[in-house]
Amino acid sequence: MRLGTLHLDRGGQIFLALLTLTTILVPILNLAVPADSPMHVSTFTVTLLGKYLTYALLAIAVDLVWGYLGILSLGHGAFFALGGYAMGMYLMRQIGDRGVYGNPELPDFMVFLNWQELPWFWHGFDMFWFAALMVMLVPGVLAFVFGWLTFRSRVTGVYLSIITQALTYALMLAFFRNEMGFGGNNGLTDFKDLLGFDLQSDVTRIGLFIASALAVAGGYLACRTIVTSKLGRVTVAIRDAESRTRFIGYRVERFKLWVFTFSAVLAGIAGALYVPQVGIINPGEFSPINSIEIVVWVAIGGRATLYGAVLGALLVNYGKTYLTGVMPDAWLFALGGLFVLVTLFLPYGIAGLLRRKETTA
Amino acid sequence: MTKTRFMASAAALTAALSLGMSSLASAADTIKVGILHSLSGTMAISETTLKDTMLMLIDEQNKKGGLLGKQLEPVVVDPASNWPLFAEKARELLEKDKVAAVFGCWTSVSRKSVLPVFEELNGLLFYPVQYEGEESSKNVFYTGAAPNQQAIPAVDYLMNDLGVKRWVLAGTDYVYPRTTNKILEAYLKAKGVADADIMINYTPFGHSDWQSIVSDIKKFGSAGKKTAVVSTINGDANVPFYKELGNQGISSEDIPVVAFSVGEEELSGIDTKPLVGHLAAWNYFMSVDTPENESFIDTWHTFIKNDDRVTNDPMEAHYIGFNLWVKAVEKAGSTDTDKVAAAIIGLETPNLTGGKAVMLKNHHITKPVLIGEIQDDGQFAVVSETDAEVPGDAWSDFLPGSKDITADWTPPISCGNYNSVTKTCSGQNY
Amino acid sequence: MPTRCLPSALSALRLCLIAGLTFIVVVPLAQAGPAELEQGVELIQTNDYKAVEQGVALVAASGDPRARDLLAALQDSKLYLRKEDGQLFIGARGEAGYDLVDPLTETAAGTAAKRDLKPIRINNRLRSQLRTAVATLNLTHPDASVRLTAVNEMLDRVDADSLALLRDLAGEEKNAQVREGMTAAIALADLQAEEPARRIEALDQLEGNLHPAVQGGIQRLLSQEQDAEVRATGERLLEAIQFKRDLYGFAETLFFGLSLGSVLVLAAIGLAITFGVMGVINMAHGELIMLGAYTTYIVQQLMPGHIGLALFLAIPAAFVVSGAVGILIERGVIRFLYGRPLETLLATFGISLILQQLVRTLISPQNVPVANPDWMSGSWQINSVLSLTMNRMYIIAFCLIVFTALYLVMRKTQLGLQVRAVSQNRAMARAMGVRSARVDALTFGLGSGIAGVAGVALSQLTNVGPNLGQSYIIDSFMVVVFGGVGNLWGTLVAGMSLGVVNKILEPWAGAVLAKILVLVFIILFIQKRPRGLFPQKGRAAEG
Amino acid sequence: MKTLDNLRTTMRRDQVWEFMVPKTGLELDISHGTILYLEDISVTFDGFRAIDHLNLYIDAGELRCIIGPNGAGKTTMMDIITGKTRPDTGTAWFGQTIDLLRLSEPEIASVGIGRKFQKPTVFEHQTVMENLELAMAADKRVWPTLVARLTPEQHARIDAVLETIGLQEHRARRAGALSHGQKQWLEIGMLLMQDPHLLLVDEPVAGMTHQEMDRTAELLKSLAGRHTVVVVEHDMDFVRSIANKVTVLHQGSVLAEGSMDEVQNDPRVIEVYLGGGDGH
Repeated sequence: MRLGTLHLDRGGQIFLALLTLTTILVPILNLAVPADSPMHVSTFTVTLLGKYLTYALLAIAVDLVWGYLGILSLGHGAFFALGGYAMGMYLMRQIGDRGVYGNPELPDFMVFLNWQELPWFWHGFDMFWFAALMVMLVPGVLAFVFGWLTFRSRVTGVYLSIITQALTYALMLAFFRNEMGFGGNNGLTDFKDLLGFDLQSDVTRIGLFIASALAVAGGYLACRTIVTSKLGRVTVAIRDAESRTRFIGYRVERFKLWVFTFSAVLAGIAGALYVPQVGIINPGEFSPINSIEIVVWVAIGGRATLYGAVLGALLVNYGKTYLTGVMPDAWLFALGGLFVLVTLFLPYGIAGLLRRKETTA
Repeated sequence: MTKTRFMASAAALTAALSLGMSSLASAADTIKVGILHSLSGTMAISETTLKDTMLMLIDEQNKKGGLLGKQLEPVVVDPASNWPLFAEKARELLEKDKVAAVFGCWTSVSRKSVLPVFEELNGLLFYPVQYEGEESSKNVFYTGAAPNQQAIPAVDYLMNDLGVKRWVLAGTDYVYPRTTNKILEAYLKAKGVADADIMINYTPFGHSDWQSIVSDIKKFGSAGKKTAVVSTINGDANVPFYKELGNQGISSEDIPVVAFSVGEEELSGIDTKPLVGHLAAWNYFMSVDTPENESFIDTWHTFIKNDDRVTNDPMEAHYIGFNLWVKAVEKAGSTDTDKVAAAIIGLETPNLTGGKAVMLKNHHITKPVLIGEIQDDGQFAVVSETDAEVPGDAWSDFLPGSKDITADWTPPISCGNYNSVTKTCSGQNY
Repeated sequence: MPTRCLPSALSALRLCLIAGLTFIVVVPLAQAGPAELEQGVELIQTNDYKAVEQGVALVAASGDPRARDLLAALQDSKLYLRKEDGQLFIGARGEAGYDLVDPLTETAAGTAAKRDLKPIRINNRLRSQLRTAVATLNLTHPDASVRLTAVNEMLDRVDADSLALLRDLAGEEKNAQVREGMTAAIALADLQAEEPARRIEALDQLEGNLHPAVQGGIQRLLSQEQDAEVRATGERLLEAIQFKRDLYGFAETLFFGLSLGSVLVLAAIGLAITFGVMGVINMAHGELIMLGAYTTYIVQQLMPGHIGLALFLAIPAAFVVSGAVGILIERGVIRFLYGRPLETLLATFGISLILQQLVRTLISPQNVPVANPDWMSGSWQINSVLSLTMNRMYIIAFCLIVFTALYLVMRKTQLGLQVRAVSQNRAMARAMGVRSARVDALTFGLGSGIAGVAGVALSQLTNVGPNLGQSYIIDSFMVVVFGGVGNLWGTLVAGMSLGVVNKILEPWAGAVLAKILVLVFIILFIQKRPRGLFPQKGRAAEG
Repeated sequence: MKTLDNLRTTMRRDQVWEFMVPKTGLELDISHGTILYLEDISVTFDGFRAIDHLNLYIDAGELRCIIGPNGAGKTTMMDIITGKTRPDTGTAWFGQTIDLLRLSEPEIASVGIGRKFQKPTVFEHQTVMENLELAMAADKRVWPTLVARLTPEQHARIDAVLETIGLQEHRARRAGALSHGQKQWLEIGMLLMQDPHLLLVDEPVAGMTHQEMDRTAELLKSLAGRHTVVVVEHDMDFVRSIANKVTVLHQGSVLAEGSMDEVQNDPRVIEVYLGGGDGH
């Protein structure tokens, strides 16, 4: 079946080949090559690449619902952040009594704000399996409930986009509240270790990088499996002519619901891998602008290609890293200009450009 | 396009990516100084000025011949008011650019975000903004005010000089106002203020519709006792807040507001009419009349080429922090983090208000506390001032969780969170 | 924390001595005299808070006709010391620097530049003292309205001297309102009387008076009152006051809601055109509002001293600036994207980043000050409890005017007809001879221009800075979608109702939770009505 | 007042969220020989009465043509049968047991009613083959769809339909690239793949050449008997060539019913329809 999945997917083949290559080379170049060698890849780069990969997974999740199902979600950042928070809570519990106040029961920010006991929703997060389950369950259930209401009411188009935005906005405001018990504006930070591995050691970072690469590859293959199956053809049918699909007997709501939920779970996993690599999760991740940015990555890379989404996420984020360092005062001009130019001259994104070249060759 | 050419261009792209990221060998004849302030996004309003201040200080130092015979070279990056990006940029500065010290951050969350990076890579961060305390890191030097250097003296002034009996603690809902208000609440209660005479209110960031809250404050203030507002409202939300106060007819004589986040820079963006007479507590005001301050303002005006630009408290904090770092490097004869960190403790440098700033063992500094009234030209008139500099207290005595904790970075303790009862040091990351 | 009493110790000792001596000498003298005035002026000249305080007391007690002007000038920070000779003048900003008037001789004393003058600084304690002093002096002012303000000012700060004065004046006062105020002030003072009967009498006189000072006074009385009858009367009165206050409080909440609603409507109404009618997901809408606000700032900079006029001129100017930028965006980018509505999101998001950074680079990354004209500040006092702030009333009115104008444009003009035709069926409209390209550009320009006009209004309420647009864009989309895309009425009703709901929720849920609840409400509402409050029939703008 | 109306609709007690409405039994029962009952149906759009007390019965296995001038309510009737529009009053039963008004579109499709739209709507980004595969009668729930693979029988079935509609050559082409007539056939093919009891065909020959028209007529005639076919059409020649029973709609209700000749000679029909212009 795997063969069928990647059959005729030149972009995907190249992407997975490059990903495999990077996943093998980067750890070697980081750990085995001495630091003063020009071939050495610094831990900074490793962490950066790991972060980009989680963004890539997030972009794949968005591309699945936008490119193949026609749902423009302006709230996928919410699922990403929820996955991140679930992981963050696990990491907070791992600190144990090594916090600055040395309190074995409560995370620092709770001691700080005079909480007397651990809120009920924090229980269980000291176990990795539970946290890992929550990473998928919390975004999944939210997406399911939200989708169940919304798709059955046949909310479509911009209305759907705007209420997904309302969802993430409401969550952002809620998580900003210190009463919520998630650390308010500061969020969760000062993590120490994950499954017993010190988060600051190079080996752990490499491990997280590899985990992210595997997650991206897995996510890519899973999405690819979906879009090449009959299910994928149904989703494209829904995207192109929703009511026609209904008239030939498909329960459009259910298709939308399950694919949307799956996409939210992927986003949650991406968030969970993101948090230990950047070392902080805070309500800013829920900000509607972040979610819009994800859509922008997908559009830049090329909608409905999956590998295009990956390309877009990597390119825009690398551009951001590079430009904020090189031209801190003017990088927004460059980034904004890039968005405008891509829209105007590359309607199918960068993947579209590659594909066109390919077909004309 | 053939397959090989396609593969080739893909490979070239990857190569370009990795080339851009791999560290370039840094020139050895300069000392690099990192500047980590947001130049875009929501915090650019406040932080851009600090970037310029740092560029000016470095420029001045270079005119004096640099440091250890080398020129200083600023490395400016833009973390874009995005907290995870702060951590990434901090790592970039330390690992890629190999800067000797970083001056930066404004919000608490940005500092929390970069803290693990500085501890892991053993860098130096000078943090110039007043904050909630409850922290002392081996790698961070806090040149802004701790709560005991701002909030408590301000409340003392209101209580003793203005006879305030009823208190509104209004703040933006994040950790600095929360902590400050917790401390103040405990302090006020210790002074015999009843629960019913304290009103606490939190609003979200950038809150712009203050009608209901100001109306509540007005009602709270009409109970026949002198009332004051202690405001930890952050940045942007202040303008509509003060405008609403003015519009609802609350003058500074009726209900004075003392703010901890409103300085000259913020006032320069406001029509100050409705604010006249309200108070602010800082460790520096532009209006303070000392030769050091005059020359600082002149240098600033020349550097920024605009005589209308104001100076403010965090700028002074950078001025102090930078001078202390320069002295420490000179004393240590090296920019090595551990040597500088050891050398800097106990060093002193003149501040801009005629006193001295001393770097304490807990990585905080001594500061005078000034209470100023806002004038209609956007400046502050000092109405009260502490007798001597107040040493910064990393751990508040008024919070139950931290009253036993102290910070001391000199041997034998060498710990930021030392519990003086259990004699243990917890939560260290290095 | 021990505090130092004086900011500069330079001449403190000498000043304290002078002040102390004069005080001892002068205070016992009951009758007025120019000598007191002169001594007071001398003390004020020291520019030292404690001394100035004593000086003000002397001047106020002097009864000299010159005292009022002098104190009023001090209150308004118009009193200056000339640096070269330390002489005291009343200064008014003139064409060539400051025109000086000698407060003692009341004659003009030439002009001086600002740097040659040093203002007499005052603090809150002085302000409070000055207010009472000026109010007391104003009680005898020939103008009834000045007397009324004066009596309201001093309602809860009547001391023994002014009480006597008030009793004298109340009998002779012709103006009913002023007399009422004076009676209330006397009654308030009488609440501290020895005999319970007089306290009850005073309470009776205060019945129905909603002034906060009255409530405060009664509360103060009740907190220490022993006499049962007085207590009962006081509590009854307080209850009645409370009931009325609640009633007016609700009216106030409603007003707050409407004014928040009109801000939302103003911010959203331009989007109702660009997004609602044209289907462009215009992420740069917020930045067009921001440009309008910056235009206000620039117009004000260009004509200093004419704040109000500048504001009026800023309205067309902002319309033109934002409109022109809008047309530029439409011609340069969006026209290539019709039929691909989601891609307009990407392009306009890029444009919004560019516009923000442009403002940071060209003007300043800091906020800029936009002045409010005097007629915009203050409030309309309906009674002592309910006062409607002027700027909010102007905003509501302005919002309605803008809405009506836009509605008329869309309904009654050729352009409006063509806009509706193009939005409903582009091909058909073109076949009928409508130049759709021109209509598109003009429509987008119109929507953008309206956004600019909204920026002028917002500049009077909030910060003007590069982030201004960001804070309104999300809310704007919510309002347009909640109201029903493509429907102007929907935008109006949606904005107003969201504003009112928010404000009703706010007192018991808090500002943050209220906003969250409103968002959840929108999400649920869209489930029930997937096309918003006023669904567009037929070909609605669909993504 | 529009506002008031809107408010009233929101508040109506019988308007609950769709998913809360209970479903009825879904087994088709045509023991009485009639497959579709439409009784006393009325629909109003913004004050315009599109369907006015319509009564219509279709027998199992027949091929019925429905004609009528523009605005007679033909398409609206189709919308009601397929669940796209809900009538204000009246009942619509499929066989003896299935109440169409309580089912959603996919449910109606799955009980065996297929529809071809007036404007051909095929999935333009997918191939002809994929279009047919999508329409094929199969388990159309989410999970079975994910793991579905074409069996040899299903391949054979698709091939058969391709042959019926004459698109064997184009099986791998994107549907969007087909000509107008080909799209019409593809859509009919998709209908066939659904294997419905009742086919609703809206203007199948609009924009077709005479040759194509003849083939379409053949196709439809061959379907009758095994399926029940309802054709809405304007083209009188075409109607004459296929129908044995014709229903004339006018202003939302049935004006006349009978064979083509009977109908054509009905004075009321001549008055409102044929009399108004050329029959062709």
